[in-house]
This record gives sequence, structure tokens and C-alpha cells, in this order.
Amino acid sequence: MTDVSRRHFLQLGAATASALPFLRALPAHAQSGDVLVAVNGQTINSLDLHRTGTNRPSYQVAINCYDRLVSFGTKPSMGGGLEFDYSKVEPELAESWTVSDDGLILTFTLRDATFQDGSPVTAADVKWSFDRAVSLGGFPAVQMKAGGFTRPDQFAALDDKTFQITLDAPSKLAIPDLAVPIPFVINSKLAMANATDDDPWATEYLHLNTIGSGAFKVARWVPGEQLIYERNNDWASGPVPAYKRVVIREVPSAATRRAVIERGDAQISFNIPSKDALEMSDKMEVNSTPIANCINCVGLNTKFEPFQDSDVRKAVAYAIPYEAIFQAAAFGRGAPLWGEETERSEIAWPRRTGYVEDLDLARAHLAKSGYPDGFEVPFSISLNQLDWMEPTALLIQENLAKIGITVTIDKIPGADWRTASLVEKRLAFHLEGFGGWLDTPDYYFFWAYKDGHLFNSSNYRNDEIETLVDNTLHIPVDDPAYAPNVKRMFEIALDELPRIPLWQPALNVALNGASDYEFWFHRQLDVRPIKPA
Amino acid sequence: MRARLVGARLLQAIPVVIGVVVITFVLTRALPGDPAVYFAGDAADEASIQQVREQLGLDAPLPQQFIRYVGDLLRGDWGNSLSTGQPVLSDLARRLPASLELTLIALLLSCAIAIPLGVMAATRPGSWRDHLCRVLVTAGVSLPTFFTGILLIYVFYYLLDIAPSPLGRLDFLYIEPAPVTGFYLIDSALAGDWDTFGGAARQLVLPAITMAIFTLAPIARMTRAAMLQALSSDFIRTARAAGLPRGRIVYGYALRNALLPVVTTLGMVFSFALGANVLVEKVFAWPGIGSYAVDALVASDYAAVQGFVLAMALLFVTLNLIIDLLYAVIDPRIGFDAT
Amino acid sequence: MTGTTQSHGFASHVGHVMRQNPVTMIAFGMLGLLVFCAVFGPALVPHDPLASGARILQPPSGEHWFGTDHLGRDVFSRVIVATRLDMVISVGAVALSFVAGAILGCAAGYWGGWPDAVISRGLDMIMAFPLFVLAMGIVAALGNTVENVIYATAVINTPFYARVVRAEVNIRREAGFVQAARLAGNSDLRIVALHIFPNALPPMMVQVSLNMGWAVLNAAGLSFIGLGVRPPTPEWGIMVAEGANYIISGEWWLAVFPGLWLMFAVFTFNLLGDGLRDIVDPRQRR
Amino acid sequence: MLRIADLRVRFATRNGPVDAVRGIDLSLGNGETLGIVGESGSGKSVTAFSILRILDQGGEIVSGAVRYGGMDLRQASERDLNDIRGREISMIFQNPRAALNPIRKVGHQIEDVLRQHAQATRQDARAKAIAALEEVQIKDAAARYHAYPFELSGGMCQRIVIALALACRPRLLIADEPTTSLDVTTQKTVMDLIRTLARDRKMGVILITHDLGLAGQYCDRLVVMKDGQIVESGTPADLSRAPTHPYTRRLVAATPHPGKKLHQLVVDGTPAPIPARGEVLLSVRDVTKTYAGKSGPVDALRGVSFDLPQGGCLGLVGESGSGKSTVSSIIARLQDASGGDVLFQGQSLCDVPASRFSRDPRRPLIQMVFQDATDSLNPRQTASQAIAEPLRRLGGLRAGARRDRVHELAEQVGLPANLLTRLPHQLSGGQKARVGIARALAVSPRLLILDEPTAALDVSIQALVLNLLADLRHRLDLTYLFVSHDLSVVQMLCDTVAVMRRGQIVEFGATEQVLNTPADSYTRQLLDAVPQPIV
Repeated sequence: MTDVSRRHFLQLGAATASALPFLRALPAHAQSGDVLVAVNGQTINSLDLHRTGTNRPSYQVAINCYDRLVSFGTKPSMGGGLEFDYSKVEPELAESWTVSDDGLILTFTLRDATFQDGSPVTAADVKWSFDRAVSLGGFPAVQMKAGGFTRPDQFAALDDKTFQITLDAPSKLAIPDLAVPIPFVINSKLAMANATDDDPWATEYLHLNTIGSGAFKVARWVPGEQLIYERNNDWASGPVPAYKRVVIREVPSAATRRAVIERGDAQISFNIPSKDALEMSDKMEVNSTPIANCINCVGLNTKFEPFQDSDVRKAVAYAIPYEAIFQAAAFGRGAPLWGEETERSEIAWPRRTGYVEDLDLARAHLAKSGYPDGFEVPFSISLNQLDWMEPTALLIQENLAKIGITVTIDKIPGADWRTASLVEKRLAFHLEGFGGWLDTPDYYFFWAYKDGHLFNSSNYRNDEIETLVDNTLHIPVDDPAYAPNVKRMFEIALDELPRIPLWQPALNVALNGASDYEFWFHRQLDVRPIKPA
Repeated sequence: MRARLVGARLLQAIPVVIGVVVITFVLTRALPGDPAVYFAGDAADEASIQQVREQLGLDAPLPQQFIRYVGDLLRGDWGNSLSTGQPVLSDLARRLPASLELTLIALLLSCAIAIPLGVMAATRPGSWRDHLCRVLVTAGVSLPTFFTGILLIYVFYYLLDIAPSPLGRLDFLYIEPAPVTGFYLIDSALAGDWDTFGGAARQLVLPAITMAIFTLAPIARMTRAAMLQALSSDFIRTARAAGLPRGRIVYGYALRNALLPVVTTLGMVFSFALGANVLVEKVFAWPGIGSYAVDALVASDYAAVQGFVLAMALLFVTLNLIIDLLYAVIDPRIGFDAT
Repeated sequence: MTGTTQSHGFASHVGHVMRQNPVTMIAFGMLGLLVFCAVFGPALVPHDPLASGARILQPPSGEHWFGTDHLGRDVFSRVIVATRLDMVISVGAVALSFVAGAILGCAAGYWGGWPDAVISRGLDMIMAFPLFVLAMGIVAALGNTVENVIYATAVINTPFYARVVRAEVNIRREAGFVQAARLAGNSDLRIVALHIFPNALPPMMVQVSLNMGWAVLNAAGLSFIGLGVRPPTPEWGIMVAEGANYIISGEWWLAVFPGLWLMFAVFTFNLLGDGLRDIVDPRQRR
Repeated sequence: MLRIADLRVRFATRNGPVDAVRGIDLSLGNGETLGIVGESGSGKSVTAFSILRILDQGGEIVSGAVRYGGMDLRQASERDLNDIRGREISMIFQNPRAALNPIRKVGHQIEDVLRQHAQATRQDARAKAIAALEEVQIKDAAARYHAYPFELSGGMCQRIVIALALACRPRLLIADEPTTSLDVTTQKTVMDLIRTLARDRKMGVILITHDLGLAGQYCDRLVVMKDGQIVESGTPADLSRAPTHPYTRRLVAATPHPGKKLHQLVVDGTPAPIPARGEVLLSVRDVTKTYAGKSGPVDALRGVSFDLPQGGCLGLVGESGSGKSTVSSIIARLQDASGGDVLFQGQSLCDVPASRFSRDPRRPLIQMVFQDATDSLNPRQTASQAIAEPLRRLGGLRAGARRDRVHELAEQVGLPANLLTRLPHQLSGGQKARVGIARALAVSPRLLILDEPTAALDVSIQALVLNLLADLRHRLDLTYLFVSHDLSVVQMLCDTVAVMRRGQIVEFGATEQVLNTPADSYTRQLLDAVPQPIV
């Protein structure tokens, strides 16, 4: 289509749109400046984060359409643009808050804000929303529990503007856990009006409607095609967004996504392959932010014979071609985690492991082990994450063959991957890429190194780590015990090596015609700060 | 008489549909992966997974699940898709027209090319035109559709910039026509909105070409074979001896007789293409049932997979019925044989 | 009528069929090339198809005729070596469906009655599935292996053969030569297997050639979705699917060469049909 | 009116070019009826097609001229030819049902021709088409106008083909085997119709046929063709009285008619001795057969009984659908009867079901020769494989002995040994018939069932095969059950005749008696339809 005809159609479209009833007059042209078009490869399957079965891409609705009590501040990112700052908790719907001396009582004062139907946001709404988050079960309840929120009786609306949480035990994770997408605030009156006896939490209604006080509301949602946000001009918890309307378009083919962003038909392509990020970075703004508290690593399942031998694990660690993998799988995007640590502080995580590619050392360790002649093992990767897992697996396979370990690569369908790797933990040798939302090392260790915990796909158990994590998880970062505990955890984990860290992956986002992208730990597109370039 | 034919056909279809329902049920349960785990979310623990499992009704023994599924079906409830979060029936209702529109346009295009090609080849069998035609259509069916699609996007959208962005059924620029049939072309024409009509047509061009290239071969081959047979029939000689002009003989007499096997082939190609749409839809971000099915299958989304297959089976039955009726229109002999 | 005269007759018949149709001759030449690649390819290619190298994503050059991929592997070597696997998939799938289709079709076509009703409805049932999705479902349910790709492809191909055979057997079951074979003391089973079925071969051969090509495309399509052969095994479908992501960024050789080679193979199979039919059709003999 | 000079037609086939017509000269005067007689492959149809240039794919007129009026049709443009086709020269074909477009109403097909030649306008086309139908004596023409070919009988279809051909009142009609696929009774009416119309319109007719008798009856002049050449021409009377060319003589001799003896069919034939008749070999007792039809049960046989003595030859005569083939296949144990019994050598055959009879020790004793030699040979088996097939299953011979037996059989049936390695499609009709007979004889049967073994053969071949059968019967002391629709053939070979109609035997007796003094009216009807001897 030529530019002339584009403009022509634009005018026609606008004219027709204005003539149509409000709700139908949705699409308009992308280049008009009022509309942001973002493409991504995944389907949004619900507008309600609390609902059973809501997938990860749907979290962005909670972020863009609802407010939480608090949020994090931002800082310049090494990947370009801004990223969240875990150390700075900032107000969102809460104007201010206090913490009791024993750390058990959190009291929040709400700002004057209104829901999108015009009714004011009250503490009762917050209480209802939090009750819902801990009552519906599933992932929301698990995440709430991380901050110490488990039961509705912990939440109380003292008056219209005052909301109080009572913790069972003090925790440094409590307030940060209120900044994750889960505890968003819903218009409880409207929700309850649409609740039924079978469905007291109005999940069916919220599944299809956004009734928050956030910066946007969902004006139209066609699963599998697109989702359209419309700006809430009365948003109280932050500066009014620059775009009136945001179209999130679902484009499954990565090649098509690239074509569309390069041609300028979309302004944001979210979560693009590293290779595209590398190649497009000279043509447009590309942010590649290393994902906080996230590590792509090799899992060595200690339930399986050869990997119970620590020399075998070390042999594998020395046999991995780190640099080649980082280039082939990540195209140098992200942060390397091999070799000696020189930049980060002693308690920073993720960190370099000290291991390098050294086949002689690898052979030496293998010779010392119970398997001097090597062994055969399947290496499992997920079909849904082939972009990084496949090259990684192939390169590891090739190098391990050189030291006598024969590896067959096993692609596991996406639906089975979680069951096999995380729930049943039955994959002997695999790749894993957990990232913790709350950015502290102990939080990572809690999920990934504690026996029986979900992301401990290696079935690793070390009694000292168990104790260390339990003792460290809730104490503040400035507690004197904190740093030694964390350092000891690193020492054990990197010596025993149930997981071999490879690199810290980056989230790549390309912007063509838009700017002011911010990286957030939840790895979803926060459209609120985006502005036209 | 024809009514009886239709009735007999429908009766025959019943065991087929029942079989499809059973096989799909078994096949979906055999899919790897536990949907409860998949949908419980990233950080779910045992308890919450169990909770999800109970909500999905996956804790019951299989026969019981099947009985409940069939019961729901009979009440017109096809279940909810977990990956889109919508009732399967409404998903299908929205996506089926998209796939049908694409497939139909592609087949129309394909017929418009393949039938004249086949006729041309049949009127000069063994000539260089015949061989060329055979080689061309064979080349078309040898190209993987996803490859053709990407190549077309690269050339016509990315390099030449003559095609619109491959983003589904309609550019942002246009307003979706009020849904009447679900076919954007028809709906926009009904609404008299010719801009939208043009927009929808533009979006259709590349995917339809991709599919048409792939479906040329069977249609052209069958046209050629049927035309050869028709042209060597005695009645063609009668027509020639009676001095009828060549065009009338080839198109009026031979082609109409050759249409019967061509229609059969068309039916098969149609149902095949509708299933093979999957790959084209993936490439062109076409919101059809093909991509829906793939996503559902990968996510072990039982209700969606079952609903998709059942819908396709019903469509297949309907299609066969339509073909039978078409036969009766084309060939007066049909319908009398049945008595 | 000794063996030698017959085989001589067969060879000269094949030669005759080739001369008769230039397209067939070209197709058999192309098949010869493919078979050569399948048999000797792995021994002859210039690079190890699995060895990654430092020179990643290099365009075609004298060193790497088809360029290198994202792991620095030689695309030419991978394309040639993949021939064997893809031939195994297509031949295996077609052979299985050929046998299954022949048995089912013969049973339905010869005996008619309830076996026919049961088998025909069963075939209808398979046909009522969207075939590609059925193949996906089977591979997903049984697991991601070459064998399962073959089984899945065989299952979705079987109805086509069974229908052809059923029709061909059915029109011949009261034929004079069948009656004569009965009079000659042949049992039903013998009559079906030795007298009727071989006469269904010519139309089946056309089906075979179409399905061989389709089997390769099917495997490629499954790989494109992410179901199929295990890496790092070179396979055309995977290579095209992976390469497709690189077209927009300019590394066209990753998808184009395997795609062209895949097309070449499918093309060959498809062109073979008429020639194969003529070869197995005794009436084409002079 | 029409003059053909030195016409040569060549066909490009897979086996190289074949000369179908090799230089023929013909002429036809106004209003004359010319018969072109020849057996299959003689080039008579190709000659006819060449006149209108409607040869099949691959055919080409190599040389010669076809002059019609003042015009050379060979040089004429396609457009000019289209004006002549159907308007000046028309053609009718054998197999009339196939000659009509199956999915177009017959009236419309006639209209197509009328309008093509500007003989009718949109308004009056229908009336004219109905008029054309009436002219060929179709009753209720207005209703027939709407009929599709499949709704009409063969005779009716041929009338419509004639109406279509004559709708534009052409001056020349070429009739290519117009009655071959019709019943004998219909044949006569159609030919009479053609003659009447030709006379009324002073129309020239070229009648192409394999039937010398038919040609003699309806033509003013005959030409006899063989291998693409004219071997003899003259008036029917001349040809039949004093044929000069040996081929014509053979042809005249081979044409059967009542009263002719079997050995007279071949030039210089000698009668084969008739074997002595022995005890009753086969006894059919009240056999019935009922099929499950779509609209209720169909009685194919309603109680058939007869005895056949050892050495006898029973002719089973009837039109299609009379049940004669059902009887023969029940006796051959290819299917089971619904009731009654069949005794062979005094023992019941029906106690072993047909599906298991292939292993019965009596299997070799009852064999059969099939109607269509092409259909009854497996296209994948060579002649020797086909003959050896029963030996392999029933003969219990070693490979060497089997080969000898095959050669012996080939010799018995007069099949040259060098043809044994050929596939059926590489053999002629007569050769295939001999293979079929040799196969049936391979396991030395006592009873041979002959199911119209000569129906698909040319008359000269038929003459040879019938004589061969008579000879074999004597030499091998065989008992024949000869199934046929053709009384003139039956009377030559058989000593007893059974006439069947609607599943019952309506007349049974010695051949002479049935032929000369038929008791049943249906038998008389059949006898009347047999073509009369030439002249």
C-alpha cells in the first residue's frame, strides 16, 4: 500500500469510526500518534490474573489495567532505557504506608483515586481484592504466600482510606511482594454485582472485563488475534499515558514479527529473538535487559546415577563451551556467568561461577569419577524454548562427545515440559531458566535449590542450604547475618553444582517509533510509560 | 428420492461422528503433559495443581470423564478452552469463518487456474504444453506451504512493499464489518463498506496464493484425467460428427461430464486444505481454526482439541452431503440409481 | 518362459516406458540422484553435518556451497545427509500404509457385506479428521521420534490406498478371470492376493508416488510445528523451519537450499507416478 | 456424390505408426446405399471417420482425397467442415446409449445441432426437435424430449441418434454398426427405419457392418474390406453367389444361418464325429435361485430341471436376464442355488458349498469357458501361466511335466507355441479364446460349460472356434453345456436345446424338433429374429 492510499484510508477509517457507536469504533491507524501497536508471539487467554489457567502473557493486563498498592522505582538499565529498581519501593495506589516496629503490621493510606466507572477506590476494595488473591488458589496464592499473605483474616479495611495487613512473621519480602502483578485492586462493588453463588469471586465477569483503577482498560479482546487497551484519562496513580489506544497484536511467526517492526507497521516488538535484537539494534532502538534474578542453566538431576558423582558434574561443567553457547544461543545478549567474578559484589546474584571451558580438566574430573569411560544420557529440552535450548544442547552434546559422554537430545512438548522437568523432576540432564520476581539471592535459592521446591529440577538436597535459606529468606538485607549466609550458599551451590549456570538471559524489546520502554521483573510489556518517539 | 439419498447419507455419517468423538477423546488423553500442571501456572505447588485438576474434572476416572463429556456435548456444551479462556463453541464460531474464507478463496483461485490448465493438457495429451502443465503443478505441490508463505511475505511485503502487512484478516486501518456470516468479504459487501472489502481482500491475497499453489496439482490432474476420458467418449464423436464447434464440445459437452470426478476431488482437497491450513495460518497470523488447533494440541487443551476435531468432522460430513447434492445437480443419473 | 526371459522383458519394458515419456525419464534420473545421495551422501559430503564451527551464518562460498547455519554447520552437507532420513521416512510411511491399505481394501472390496461396512466406516472416520492435525496428535501422543512420524504419516495415508484398492478389487471380484481362477481351484484368499490385487497396482503406484512426496512434506510440516525428528539430526523440514526465521534477516540460504532440495525430492516423487504405473501395468507391454 | 481416392490413414501408436487404411477407392452415387463389410481391424470404421475427419487422437490422413460434391473434404478448413458435418453428411454409431451425452436431455442435444446449423431459432428449436423425434417414429415425442439417455432403451436411443443425425436433413448418412449392440428384434426395426428414411429423402447411406447378412439385406452395393484394403466389391447377389477373393469366400462361409452345418462354416471343413451318448452325467433338479434385490427378493431361477447325458451337448438359449448364466454358474459351482439339487455322476454337488468347492475332488471334472475372452484372462498372466493355473492348483504336476502339458494343450487348441509367453493384450481375440479353452481343458474335465464362448469374436474366428469345439468334444469325449443367445449357433453344435425365459425352461427338446416345430411362442419369436441368409 502506498503512503497516499494509506492516508486516504486513514481518513476514511477515521470518518467511519466516528460515525459508529462508541464500542465498535476501535481500530484506527497505527501512525496516527494516538495509537501504539505492539506485536508479540503469544496468546493472552484471560483478563483476570487470578483465574485458573491464566497464562503468563495475560499478566500484562493486570499491570496495565489495574493498580497495586505499591510499585518499584526505576533506574537506568545496562540493557538500555530504564529498568525497575528493587531497592526502591514507590507508592502506586497507596499514598503512604507504615510498618510497625515488630514488622508485623503494615498500614497503607490510599490516595484519592476512582475506578473507571467513576466510583472511588476504597480500602474495602483492596481487602476484597487481596482476599480474592489468596482464596482462589493456584499460582496467585503461591505468590502471595511468598510475601507472607495466606489468609483473608490478615487483611483489614480500617476505614475508606486505610488498609492494614497483619503478618504472621516479619519478612523483607512482604512489601516487595505487593508490587508484583498479583495483588491488584479490583472494583469490588461492580465485581460483586456480577458474582453468583457458584462464582462468588466473579471470575467469569473479570475474565472478560477489566474493572480497575489502572491506566488503561481493555476495550476489545479477541483471543488469538488482538487486545486493545484504551486509556483511562482519570488515572490517579501515575502520569497519564501518552497513547490513547494500544493494540497488542498476536503474530505467531517470529519472521513476520521482525518484518512488521522493521517496516514500521508496529512500534514495539516484545521479546524478540536475540539474533534479531543484535541485527536490528543499528536500525532502531533495541533494549536487551539482562533479566534480574534469572539464570539459564544446565540441570544435573542428582536422582540419576552418573550425576550423583560430583566429579561427573564438574567434568560436565568444564566441558561446556560457554562462549560458543553464549554467542550461538544468545548472540551475546545478556550477561556471561562463566569464568572468574571481577565486577559484581560478593553477594550479587546471578554471578560468575568460576568454571570455564577446559576439556583437559573435564577429562581429568571424569577420569577421577566412577565413570572414567563416560556414559550415555538423554538431554532434554523444551519444544517451546527451542530458540535458546536447541543451540545450547547441540553445542553441549558436541563437546561432551569429546570427553566420552554420549548425549541424545530429547525434545519434550511444551505441555509436558513443566510436568516432566519441574513437577515430576524426572529429566536426568536438561536445561532450565528460572527467574525470581523478587530480586534477592535467597529468593532464588528458595525456589531452585531447596529440596522439593518447584524449580529445583535437579532434586538437589543439601541440609546446610536448607537451613541457610530458611534463616535468610525473611531477614532484611542489612541484617548482619545476611551477607555471610548468602556467600555460603553461593559457595556450596557452585561447588556441588546441581545446576551449572550458563548466562543471564536478556529480554529483548525492539522499538520503532516509540520510546521510554521500561524493563520489569515480570517480563511483560508495561505500556504505561511508552511514548511516541 | 433425493431426500432419501440425503437421509441415508446422514445415517451413514452417525457412526463416523461417534467414532471421531471417541478417538479424539482417547487421543487427547494420550497426549503427554498434565494440563493441570500446565494451567496451574508457573509457581504452582502440589496443592494448587490438585485444585486445578479438580476444577478441570481431570481427577475422575476416564470413563466417567468421557460420559460427562458426551453428556455436555449432547446439551450443546463443548466446554471451555483453557488457552483462550473462551467457550470452545464461540472460539470456533469466530475462527471457522476465517479459515473457511481463506480456504474457499484459495480453492476458487486454484480452480480458476487448474481447471483450464487441465483442460488444455487433456486436449493435447503428450504435447509440450501437457508436460509443462504437469511439471508446473507438480512443482506447486512440492513446495511446503510454510516455505512458500514466508517467501511470498519476504518478497511482496518486505522487499517490494506491495502486499499489506501479514497480520491476520484486516489491517488496523479498517473496522471489522458487523458479523453476519463471519466472512469479512461478504459481511463488508453486505454493509456496503467497500473499503473494508478491499482491505480484507488484500489480506487474503498472499495466503490464498500460498494455498492455491499447493492445491493446483490434484485439481489439474483430475481435470486432465476426467477430460481425457470424456473426450474419448462416443458422445463426443457424435457431437463432432454433428458439426458442433470445438469450444462447445470441449466446454459444453466434455467438461460438464468431466466435472463429476473433479467435484469429488475438490471435496477432498477442500477438507484436506482446511486441515493443512495450520501452517499457512501460522505464517500469516491468520486467526483460523488451524492455528487454534495447533496451540490447543501443544498445550494439551483437551476441550479445544476435541471441539476442533468434532467441528471438522461435522464439516466433513456436511461437505460430503453437499458434494452428493452437487452430483445430483450435475448428473441426472444420480438419485435414480439409489432406487 | 524362464526367469531370464522375463527379467529381460521387464528391463526392456522399463526402458520402453522411459523412452516413451521424457518426463518419466527425467524423474527416474532425479530419483537416481536422490538414491545416490541417500546411500553415499554421508560418506561423500565435504563436512561433518553435525560439527559446529566458528564461522556461523556464512553465505554460500567455495568452502561452504550452501553457506553455514547458526551453529556454523555446513548446510550443503546437512542437506545431502538428510536425504537418507527423509527417504526412510517417506518410503517407510508409504510402505506401511501401502500394506495396511492393501489388506483393508482387499477385505472390504472382495467380501463386501459387513467387513466392507466396518472398514469403510473406519476409513471414513480417519478421513473425517483433519489429517495433518491427526498426524500431529499421533506424534504428540506417542512421542517425538522418527518411527512415530512414520506411523502417523502411514495412518493418515492408509485410507487413500484402501479406497483405491477397494474400488479396484470390487470391480474385479466377479470378473471372468476371477471366476476362472476359482474354477482352477484357487481359494478366496489366493484369488484376492494373487489374481485380483496385482491388478490394482497401477492406480496404486500413482498414489504411492504422490504420497511419498506428501510424506516428506508432512514430516517437514510436523517439524515446522516442532514435532518431528530429534536434533541435531539433519532433516529438510527442520532446516526449512529453522531457516524460515532467518529469511527476513537476510540469511536466505538457510531456508532456501533445504527448501529447494525438499521441493526437488517431492517433485521427483510426484513425477514418478505415471512412470511407475506404466511399469507395473502389463498392458503397457508391447 | 462422394468419391474417395487412394485414402491412406495412419495412426501413431506406442508401437510405432500403424497403417489402418492403405489406399482405398470408393464412390457413392446419389441415393445409393453402400455397405462396407469387414471384421474388426479391417479399417472400415476408420474409413468412415476419415470422411468427416473425426479420427481419434493420433490418427492422420496421410494421402488421398475425399470429394463431396465439388469439395475436397481433406483440404477443407475446420470451419467449413463443421458446416458440412451434421448438415450435409451425418453419422450414427454403434452403442447408441454411449453416443449420446449422458447428462443432457435428448431434446436439447437435438436442438444443439439444429441451432448450430441455423436450422432453428431459439423460439422454434423445441418444436423442430420434437418434429425430428417424430420423424424417427418415436411415440409421445414431446415427453421423450425431456428424457435423459439413461432413461431410454437401447433401441430408443438409436432412434434418437438417428433423429439427431437426420435433423438437418443431410444428403449422406454414414451408419457405423448401427445395430451391433441391439437385440435381434430391435435390429430389424432400426434398419427398416433407416431404409425408409433414406428412400423418402433420397439420401445416400454408407452402412458399415461386420454382418454380411445384414449388409446384403439392406445395401445396393457392397465392398469387403480386410487389413485396410478393399478386397472385393459388387452387388450382394454377386458376392454371395460367386465370391472371387478367398477372404470373401471365407466370410460368406462363416456367416451362420439356420440349417447350415458346422463344418460348412469353414471353407473345406469336414464334419466332426459326434461322440456316443452315455448315461446321465449331469442332472439338474428343480433348481431355484433368489437374490435379495433392493426392492425385495428377485427370483432369478424358478425351478429349472434337465438331464444331460455323458457325451451330449445341451444348448441353453435365452436372452440376457433369462437366467441361463445363473444356471451355468450354479452347475460350475461358482455360486449356490437357493433350492433344488444338482447331481453329477449321480452324486449331489450342492452338498459342498460353492465357497469350499475349490478343494473338492470333483473340481477338475467340471470346467468352464467364459464369454469374454479378454475379461476372463488375468491381464498379468502370460498365456502359458493362464493355462498352467488349474494344473498348478488341481493337477499336481511337477514344473517340467506341467510345461509339457501346457504345450500339449496349446497344440490341441491350435495355439502356436511361440504365443505362450505373451500377455493377453498381446493376443488376438481368437487366440485368447483358444487360451481360455486350453485352460478349461487342462485338468481333463468331464463336463465343459461353454458360456457364449464366441459371442465376442468375429464370424470367421467364431467358425474356427466352433469347429475346434466340435472336434475336441469328439476327441476328448467331452460333455458340453453350451450357453448362448444365438439360436443359429446353437443349432449347429448342440443335439438338445433348452430355451429359457424369466428363470424357467419354456421349451426343451432335440435341436431339430425345437427349431423346426417350436412349441412355445417365445421360441418362435427368437427364431424369427435370426437374420436370413444372404440373398
